[in-house]
Amino acid sequence: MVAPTAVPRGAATTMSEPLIEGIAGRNRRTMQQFLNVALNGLSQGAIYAAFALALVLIWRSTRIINFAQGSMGMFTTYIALALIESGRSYWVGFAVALLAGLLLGALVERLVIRRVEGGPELNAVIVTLGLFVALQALAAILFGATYRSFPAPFGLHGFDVGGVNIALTPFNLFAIGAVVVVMLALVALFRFTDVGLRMRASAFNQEVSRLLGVPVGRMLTLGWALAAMVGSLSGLLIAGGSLVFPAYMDAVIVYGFVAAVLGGLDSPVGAVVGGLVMGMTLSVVSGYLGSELVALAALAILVTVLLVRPRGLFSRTAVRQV
Amino acid sequence: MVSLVAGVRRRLPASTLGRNLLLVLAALVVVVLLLELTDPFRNSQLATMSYYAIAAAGLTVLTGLNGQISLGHGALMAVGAYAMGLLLNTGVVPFPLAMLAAAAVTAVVGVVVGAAAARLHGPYLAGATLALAIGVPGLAIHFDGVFGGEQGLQISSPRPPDWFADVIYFLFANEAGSAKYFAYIGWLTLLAVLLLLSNLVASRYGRVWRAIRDDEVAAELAGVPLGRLRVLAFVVSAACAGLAGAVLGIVVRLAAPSGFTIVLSLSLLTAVVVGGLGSLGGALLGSALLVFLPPAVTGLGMQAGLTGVQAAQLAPLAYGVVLVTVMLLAPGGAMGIARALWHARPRRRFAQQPANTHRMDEEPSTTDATEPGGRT
Amino acid sequence: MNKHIGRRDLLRAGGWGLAAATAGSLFGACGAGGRPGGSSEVGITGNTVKIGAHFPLTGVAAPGYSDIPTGTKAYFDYVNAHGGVNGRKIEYIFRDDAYNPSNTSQVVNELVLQDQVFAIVGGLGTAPHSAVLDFLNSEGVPDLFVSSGSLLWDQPKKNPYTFGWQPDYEVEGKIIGRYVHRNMPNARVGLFLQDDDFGDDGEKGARAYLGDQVVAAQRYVSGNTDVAPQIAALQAAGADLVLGFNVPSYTALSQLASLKLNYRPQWFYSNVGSDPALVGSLLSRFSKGEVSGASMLDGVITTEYLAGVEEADDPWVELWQQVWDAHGGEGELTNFRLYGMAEAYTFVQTLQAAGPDPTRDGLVAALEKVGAELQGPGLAPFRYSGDSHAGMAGVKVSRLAGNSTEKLSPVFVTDNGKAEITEYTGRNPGPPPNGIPSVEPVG
Amino acid sequence: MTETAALEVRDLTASYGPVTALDGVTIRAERGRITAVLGANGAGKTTLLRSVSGLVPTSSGQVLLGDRELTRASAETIARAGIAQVPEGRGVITELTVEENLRLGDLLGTARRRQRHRLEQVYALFPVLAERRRRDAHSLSGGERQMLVIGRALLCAPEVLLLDEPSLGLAPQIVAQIFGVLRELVDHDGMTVLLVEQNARSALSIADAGFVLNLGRVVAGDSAAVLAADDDLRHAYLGF
Repeated sequence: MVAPTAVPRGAATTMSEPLIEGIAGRNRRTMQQFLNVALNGLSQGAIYAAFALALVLIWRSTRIINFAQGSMGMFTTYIALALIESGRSYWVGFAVALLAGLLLGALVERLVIRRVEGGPELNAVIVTLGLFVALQALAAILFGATYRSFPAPFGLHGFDVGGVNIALTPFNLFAIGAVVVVMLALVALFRFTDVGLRMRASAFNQEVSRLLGVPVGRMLTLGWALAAMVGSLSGLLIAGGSLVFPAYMDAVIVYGFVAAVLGGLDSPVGAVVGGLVMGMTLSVVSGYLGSELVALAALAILVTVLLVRPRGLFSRTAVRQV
Repeated sequence: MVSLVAGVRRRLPASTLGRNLLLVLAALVVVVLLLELTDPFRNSQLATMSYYAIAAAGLTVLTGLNGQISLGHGALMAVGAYAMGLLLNTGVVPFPLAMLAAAAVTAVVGVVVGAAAARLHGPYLAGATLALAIGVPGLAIHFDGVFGGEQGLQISSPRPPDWFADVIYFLFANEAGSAKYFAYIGWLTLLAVLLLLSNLVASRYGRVWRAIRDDEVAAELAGVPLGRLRVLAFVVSAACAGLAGAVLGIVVRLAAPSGFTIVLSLSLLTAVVVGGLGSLGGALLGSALLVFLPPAVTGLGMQAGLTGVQAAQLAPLAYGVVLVTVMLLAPGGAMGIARALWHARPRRRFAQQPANTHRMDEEPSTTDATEPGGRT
Repeated sequence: MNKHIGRRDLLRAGGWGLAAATAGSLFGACGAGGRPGGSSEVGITGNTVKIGAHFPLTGVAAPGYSDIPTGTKAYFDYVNAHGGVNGRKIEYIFRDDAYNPSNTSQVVNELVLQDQVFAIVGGLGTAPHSAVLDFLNSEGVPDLFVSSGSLLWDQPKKNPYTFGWQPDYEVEGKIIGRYVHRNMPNARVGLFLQDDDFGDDGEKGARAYLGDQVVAAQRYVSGNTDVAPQIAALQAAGADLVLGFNVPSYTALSQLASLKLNYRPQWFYSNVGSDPALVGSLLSRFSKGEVSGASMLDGVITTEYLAGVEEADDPWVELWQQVWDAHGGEGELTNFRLYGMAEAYTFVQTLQAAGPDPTRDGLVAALEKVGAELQGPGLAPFRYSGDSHAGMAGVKVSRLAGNSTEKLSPVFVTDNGKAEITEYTGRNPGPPPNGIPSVEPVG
Repeated sequence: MTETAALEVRDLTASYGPVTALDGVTIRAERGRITAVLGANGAGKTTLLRSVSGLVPTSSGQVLLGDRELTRASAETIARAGIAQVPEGRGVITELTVEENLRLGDLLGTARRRQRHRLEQVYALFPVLAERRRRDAHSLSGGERQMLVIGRALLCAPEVLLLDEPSLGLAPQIVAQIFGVLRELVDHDGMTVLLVEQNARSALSIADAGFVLNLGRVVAGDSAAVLAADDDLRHAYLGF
């Protein structure tokens, strides 16, 4: 028999731990666990927030929920991956993916969505679902259905502050920062610029907007293009330092949607807060109740919000039919 | 003249029932011929088609007739399949009773889901039911003691009884395997569902559901209890999904979370949309597509030189493309196209009626004004 | 979900002239449910034998598993190019079930009733394959080498046509548990489990020896890629050795989560999850030098039952590489493909054992008869007999070091339940020179 | 009626499917005048306005703004060319605030300071809007909404203002206030107004000229005084 050289690292110090540290040690670890789970939820939440922002943007510009958003973001992330794997820098891939998102959003609006806008709500929902399925299959054919790793531009180690682990990596901080910046930019766009105002007007009332000389068609295209760009960003942030495969955005579609509804589909700030709340709640559910209940928890949150406060936490719109 | 019309109207429900019964009898003959003239593999495909069609018929009542979308019907089928499995595995419940019970259990779930769904519209409803589809399978894993967890609940499907084999052999000189037996169970259930639903569609409920779909406000002003009728539509639809799940349980002999993913819900929606929203015939057609399209598309892909792995992706690709294309070019689906062709042929007068009807609502009085014949 | 399989290793002996020789087709009688023209020669012609399989080629389970049938096909093509088996070329049809049992039931119906395959070989996944277990056995279709380590495939009374292939998870769990208990008696063990029979059986096996050494057990559900909450819970429980019964992608995810949590236990992944080539290549691409490839997996302990692609100078791996270069399609040789090839190899052996005129029942009978003595790429022998349809009997424990492995234990073998664990002393003679087995027909 | 009209519609025909809504309609709106288009419900008045502003496609005929031909131009182009329409009833975007609604009127992207100045002018005209500028338009009363849409249309600085039933559902004193503002705009700023009204009596009281539509055709066109004095016309088509 081969000699067991394998005394686990750290085993020597931790073996007697129960005796020395006793209850205090266990309490400290319990606190640390909660901190870890919560902070992990924060970084997951940033991702849901990014996705929710994209949904909010399209909702504000066309009153459509884009169920294809996840597939679109996935697709542009694969474009970035192809560039990075061919030797370009992460940031080239990042920029190209965002631009590709912009273009893809505009194309999808022009070629597909334009024809169902203003029609029955159902038709738009079905069309975006169709796009969702088709794009995912197309990506699998073009890029393959295997796991690929997607690099991150920043580190993936958590911080250690005086013996307390802070379960956030530099890349997580980048993701959270990027989401906050995008949110502020969107708030500014909608609140302070004429373009933003026209986009909102076009969404609420196309006819009146046209009578006021607003180029409604262009506003809708712009709305979709911007939203798809934010969607691409969310795809990149989810992928960063993790695995991608054609269906990697599937869960995010649901969690991002719930986050957007939680915050109020009209509100960028709501989307971000909703995303963070979702991230932390789901992380806690996963860590303390079980990973199989995460989707169910999302359902419970959604139903509660829709029934108790259908306008969401942050929507300004007075009346909303849900 | 007026009284004659009214008389015809009064007799209509009765004749609908009669006509539907006749249709079902005819359909029965067709089904038997279909199952007896095809090989065991086609039999098994038809068995699969039957449960898709049962669920799609229920969904078409909900979505096509009442305008409520559901991306959660896969989860409702799961409820039916698990209920079926648990009942059959007791070994004492005969399968027809188990099927009814599975439908009833799912209908009860439908009351709960429907009550929540009745307050939601369009994208909100879509998102909520999507969350349902993704969340419910987690229950089967959480309570794995009862539901068998991830690897599923094996179901002891009924074996073809001797009399069945004897009858089939006596009438058609065919051997009766389990594929054939399951196909008969599925199709008889399907015919019963279609008969019930088509009567329901033609009934007062059907008309009110359509009214709600077309103009909710007007329906409410006319005193229709919107909420209750919406929930009712959901319950009917859920019962069908439960029944479909029960048939699936028998045919697949397993209920597992991986069998009820969002893909199933989206497939059902595809069937309903492609066949023609709101038409039971369309649901049937769409279900056929779900079963027969993937092998055909994959085969084409292989012939075109794709690898097996790539060709397999063509089926979902085709689903997606078909969904989008149908919505853009022929929102009425296959049945819509068929109907348009049918109407276009014999009577030219109506052929040029433009589809652009919603604009007329904006100045409805114009229509009256230009048709002064109304008074004479 | 239980989409896992395993791989690797070799070495081992045994004479291989053991195959007895008697006429094989005494078992002409048809199984249950006689079908029209239900002769047992379905799928066999004078120069072909047609077999089928179901795999997830689309959907969330496709990554990784969709590679397996490409490996299987490459090896069959290799055999066909060398004249086939008894002059028959092997036609291999694999169809997509998207890991959905309803689809599995459809495609297997298609394979059996439409394509008229002789046997199903290597169908993947516990849940999907459970859906066709009944059907295949009632139709009398040999259902060989299910790609899953579930215990379900070993029920020869109930399912006489179904055979497992890889070591089942319980056997592996037992060997791992005893190894840890003997060699690291003070380790505080945390279990990281896939939430299905893979995790459950593995846990059962491991706990049989570890008992109160286990301080926590955390489960993840396939599809939920955020495992940090689970890893944080193991950390909080004070586990200093984490034993993972998980698939390779979750090995990568658990490593990333532990980076984030600054958690550095000794890792011990069961065979399925420790694919160093795959996990290493996944991890190496993440960030600028911060995670340097397989080095992150340095020191990780695992088990082996096949040699993996990282052991490039292993004679079996050399053979697989040669096969893949000649008959593979796009892409590299991976451990998934290697797994597929190894299954294909065992099938060719079985077909040879069934003699020049194989029947379905003859195939099953031959496997029961000589299965336990088959010499192939597996490190441990199969447990096949009239009373057992269980796959390989054991694994060895080894440690990942750089791009290779370091042996920590001999091959141990055992059986389910209370069976003893013993050391296996046979030696693997390596592949035959032409890469094609030559098993004598059983008589 | 000698000089070029501010807005001229020649022989305009429009249909909804098989139904002809406008059948060769010709009207003129003189510069610096209020011109009323009258007729019963369903006569085609609203269709006429919507055709002029490009919301309803026309099958034949011409629309001229001064010398500029706008037939079949898009609604956006027509709005930018200087025709502002105040649609009936639904013209307020209730989800936006009062001020956001007004800002929408300033479509030429005027520099911020000038925008501010023009906004103040509108607020001066309708002081109640100034009080509610930060409120959602949803909270406004019917009269306030009408003021809002008129104010917004004014911010477009149009050559021609089209008004669809501005008095509908409003209390008489509010109607009087709104009409007063219109009169002032026409008299002092030389704006041209085309007013569609079912309430012929009150429309003719402020209009300079008028046209009467019936079943999509013009049945009369003259100065407001003449129309108001024609008893047959009043009885047959105007209902007062």
